[in-house]
Amino acid sequence: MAACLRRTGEVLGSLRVLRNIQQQNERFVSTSFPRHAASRGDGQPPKFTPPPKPVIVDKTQSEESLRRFLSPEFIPPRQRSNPVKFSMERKDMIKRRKAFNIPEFYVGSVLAVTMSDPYASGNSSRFVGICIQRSGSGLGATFILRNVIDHQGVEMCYELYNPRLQKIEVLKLEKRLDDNLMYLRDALPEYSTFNFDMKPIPHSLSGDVPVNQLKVRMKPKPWSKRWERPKFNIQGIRFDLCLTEEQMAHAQKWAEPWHQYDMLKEYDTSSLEEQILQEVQKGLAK
Amino acid sequence: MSCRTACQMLQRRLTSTAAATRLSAAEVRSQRSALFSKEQARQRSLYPRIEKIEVQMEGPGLQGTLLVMNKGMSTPHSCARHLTEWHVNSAALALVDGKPWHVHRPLTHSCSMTLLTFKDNDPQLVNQAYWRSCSALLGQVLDGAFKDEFSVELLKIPEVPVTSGAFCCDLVLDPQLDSWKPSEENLRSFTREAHQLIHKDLPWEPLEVLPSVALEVFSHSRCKQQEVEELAAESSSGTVTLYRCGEHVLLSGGPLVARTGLCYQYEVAAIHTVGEGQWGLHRRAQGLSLPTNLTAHHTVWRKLRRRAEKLVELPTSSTSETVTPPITSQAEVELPQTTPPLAQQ
Amino acid sequence: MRLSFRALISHGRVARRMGLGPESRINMLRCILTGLVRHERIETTRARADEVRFYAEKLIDYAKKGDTDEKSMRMADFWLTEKDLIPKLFKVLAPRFENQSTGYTRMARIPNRKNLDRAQMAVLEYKGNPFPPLFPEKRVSEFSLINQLLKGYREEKAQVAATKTDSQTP
Amino acid sequence: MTLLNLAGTILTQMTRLSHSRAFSVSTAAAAIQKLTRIRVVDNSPLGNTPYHRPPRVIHVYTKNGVGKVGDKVLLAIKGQKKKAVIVGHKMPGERMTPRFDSNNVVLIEENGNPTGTRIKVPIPSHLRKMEGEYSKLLAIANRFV
Repeated sequence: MAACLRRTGEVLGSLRVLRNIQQQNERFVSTSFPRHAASRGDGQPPKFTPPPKPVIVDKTQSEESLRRFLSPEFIPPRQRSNPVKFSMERKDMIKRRKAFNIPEFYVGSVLAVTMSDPYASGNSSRFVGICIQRSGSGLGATFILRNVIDHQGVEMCYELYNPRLQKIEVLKLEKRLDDNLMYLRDALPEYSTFNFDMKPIPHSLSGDVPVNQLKVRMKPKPWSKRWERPKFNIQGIRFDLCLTEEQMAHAQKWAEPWHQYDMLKEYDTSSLEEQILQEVQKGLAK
Repeated sequence: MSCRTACQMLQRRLTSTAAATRLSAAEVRSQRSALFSKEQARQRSLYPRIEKIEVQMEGPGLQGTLLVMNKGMSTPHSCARHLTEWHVNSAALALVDGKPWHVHRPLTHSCSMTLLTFKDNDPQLVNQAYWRSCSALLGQVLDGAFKDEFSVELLKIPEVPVTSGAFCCDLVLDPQLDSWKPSEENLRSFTREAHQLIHKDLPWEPLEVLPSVALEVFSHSRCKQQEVEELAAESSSGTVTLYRCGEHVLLSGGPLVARTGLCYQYEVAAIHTVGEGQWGLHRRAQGLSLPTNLTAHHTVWRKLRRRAEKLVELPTSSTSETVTPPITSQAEVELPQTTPPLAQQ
Repeated sequence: MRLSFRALISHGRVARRMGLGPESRINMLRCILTGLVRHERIETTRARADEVRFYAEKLIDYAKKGDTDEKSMRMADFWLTEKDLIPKLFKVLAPRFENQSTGYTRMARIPNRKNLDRAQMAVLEYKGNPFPPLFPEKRVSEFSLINQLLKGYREEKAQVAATKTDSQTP
Repeated sequence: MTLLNLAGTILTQMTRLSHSRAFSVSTAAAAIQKLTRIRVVDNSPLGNTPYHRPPRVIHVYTKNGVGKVGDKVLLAIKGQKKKAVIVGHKMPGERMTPRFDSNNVVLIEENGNPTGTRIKVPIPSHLRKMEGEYSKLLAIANRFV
């Protein structure tokens, strides 16, 4: 009850401050008008001088990575859409990346994201978690952070190019054995628990990104998906602890060994990637 | 030789009388046609007995084809009729023992024969024949297009290469029409006339005759007679070839294509005034034509047509003296411009 | 699978389904492709020919990478059920198409099957095979009448342009 | 849904056979609708004392029957009906809003006051949009995400 009282007091206080600011604003507006009128009365026509352009210096910009890395959302999906759509989106993405530092990160990296939130205290909220999925392409690209807070699993899906994002910090740059860590939802909570006060672990700017060979232990079934199925091709689960040999063999019933030979299902993006990387580097250097 | 001079004397007498009596153009035409038919019948009667000749066919898909035909009666056309309809329709010219041969000209000896079409690998010979035939067709149109009181004298068909862009037909109109300038409407009516002839699909019937017969056929036209003499002097056998298309009889220096129906796109582009010549004011009618299956898109056609309107300079030196500035200034001949000189269609 | 009117009204379900399922489909296409590589010209139903065609072209693309490439070797091993054809693929077909990057095959429609089911049939072949050509050669002579006319037109235009530049330069 | 049905049939069969199985073997549904099992996250005695039957939603006070954060639901809990507010669900909502691993509710009285005095888990901050309605509930929240 005491906490409740204190909180209401805080809220009231903040309201008061807001009102004060408003009053000040009004006063300022009312005083500025006559001054303009007076200057016009002198007979000297007031010369309009545009205010100097604000020079935006992004202090959050950390040192550039030396790896040749292209964020996966730049690669257009394989579809019949007009390529112009993707090139226009790329331009917007480069523009956004110039104003806002989006660091290099992978699924499995631990990130801290600060987001403006009108409902949070201080109008911004910070969330720390492991990136379990990157999806979407173009301006709508998203990534999901996962953490366990007070024994409650919480996930946040962030839009990478949302203007509400204020800062993205990479606390720990690493990869995991899989490209999608959705199975952490069904893993023991200790694998997705990260301290909010975690200090960033320095990482090398060149060379290969370290791969964490961690294999997780799962909660007992049922899981949200049947991760043992060959479709997911999961490497990072200790199946030997939770499933019998028989069950693993049974899961192979859904294997599609011909799938890797179906040449029409291939989507070779290497040349496209190279081209887009050039374009992005040129755009960012401008 | 003495015979020829005698003939010429006779002809001159005749022409002078003809000028006095002034036959109408239709009468002249029917008279020429009748003489042509007579000569044709005479030549046919030279082969009273049917003799067989062997014709060896050459061409893609025809190797080893041997046709047994009638001497003096069968033509390359009848050979084609033994093959397929395609051969009948698309054969424009025949090559008999390496020499161009009109499709309707009777074969006289055993030979090897190739039927030429417009789509051969090297159709230059056919192209030239086509160009000549289009000129002949244009001459036929112009011959029948004017009213009876205006005389039309067709001169020798000039040999023009295909790349020059238009086929030509030289003519001399009645002196009353010296200041007449053809309008777009006139050209269009010529074109329409030509299309009617094309639609009728008339064959060009060839006939090789002695100059005396040719002189008789062209007894009404002095300049034609001169042309006959020139052609006879040029040819090695001393004969000239007459062609008949419908009622119109004409002289040609080389073979023509099989029939008028081979033309598809046909347009009379312009009639230029070339200059004062031997027979009066020379004019040159020009046109553009393309055969069936080689039609041009209308944008291409328009460009070619615009080019065909320009005056074609003859490559030979014989016409160098004719190219003088146009004689529009010679307007002393007052013309009844109100009456259009074209015959009513 | 191509865009067609049928594909347009199929509400996005454009995949052609053949055989008894995905695996059966791949096996069937494998057999047809093996036949194509062996005989270089085969006759099948139109849908199968159309489907095999993509794989036949992609297989050549892989074969061009050379027989030392591991993935292309695996592909060839999978797609050619008769293993004596693997050297043919790498030694005969790949050098044949060295100079072109697409369009290694040609497909032609032939009359429907008569004896069995009136299925639409097609002929599929690798280009450059030793058989007589499927289509007659198209003869476009540069001496044909219209080409001669156009040649004259072009020459005149060039001449006019040349004289124009000559008159401008002095 | 099929999973749920399957589990349901298994459950009924089991109960028919032994009359002893009272826990669920399937995961809870992602969307909060009727008969969704939920988790009570306040410290009210009603929601925290064990009972052989998990609390279920028996009505959602929305137009479409699917409850989102801030919606009121009616629970069947310990054999009685009780209203509650959703403070988190498994189903992903809009971007930039948290998604929880369980369906969380806070029990409220008829007048909107929370029954408990403390909420044990983080609460989505956009619940503050409805500040006037649930100010007391927000006041007892421990942490916002």
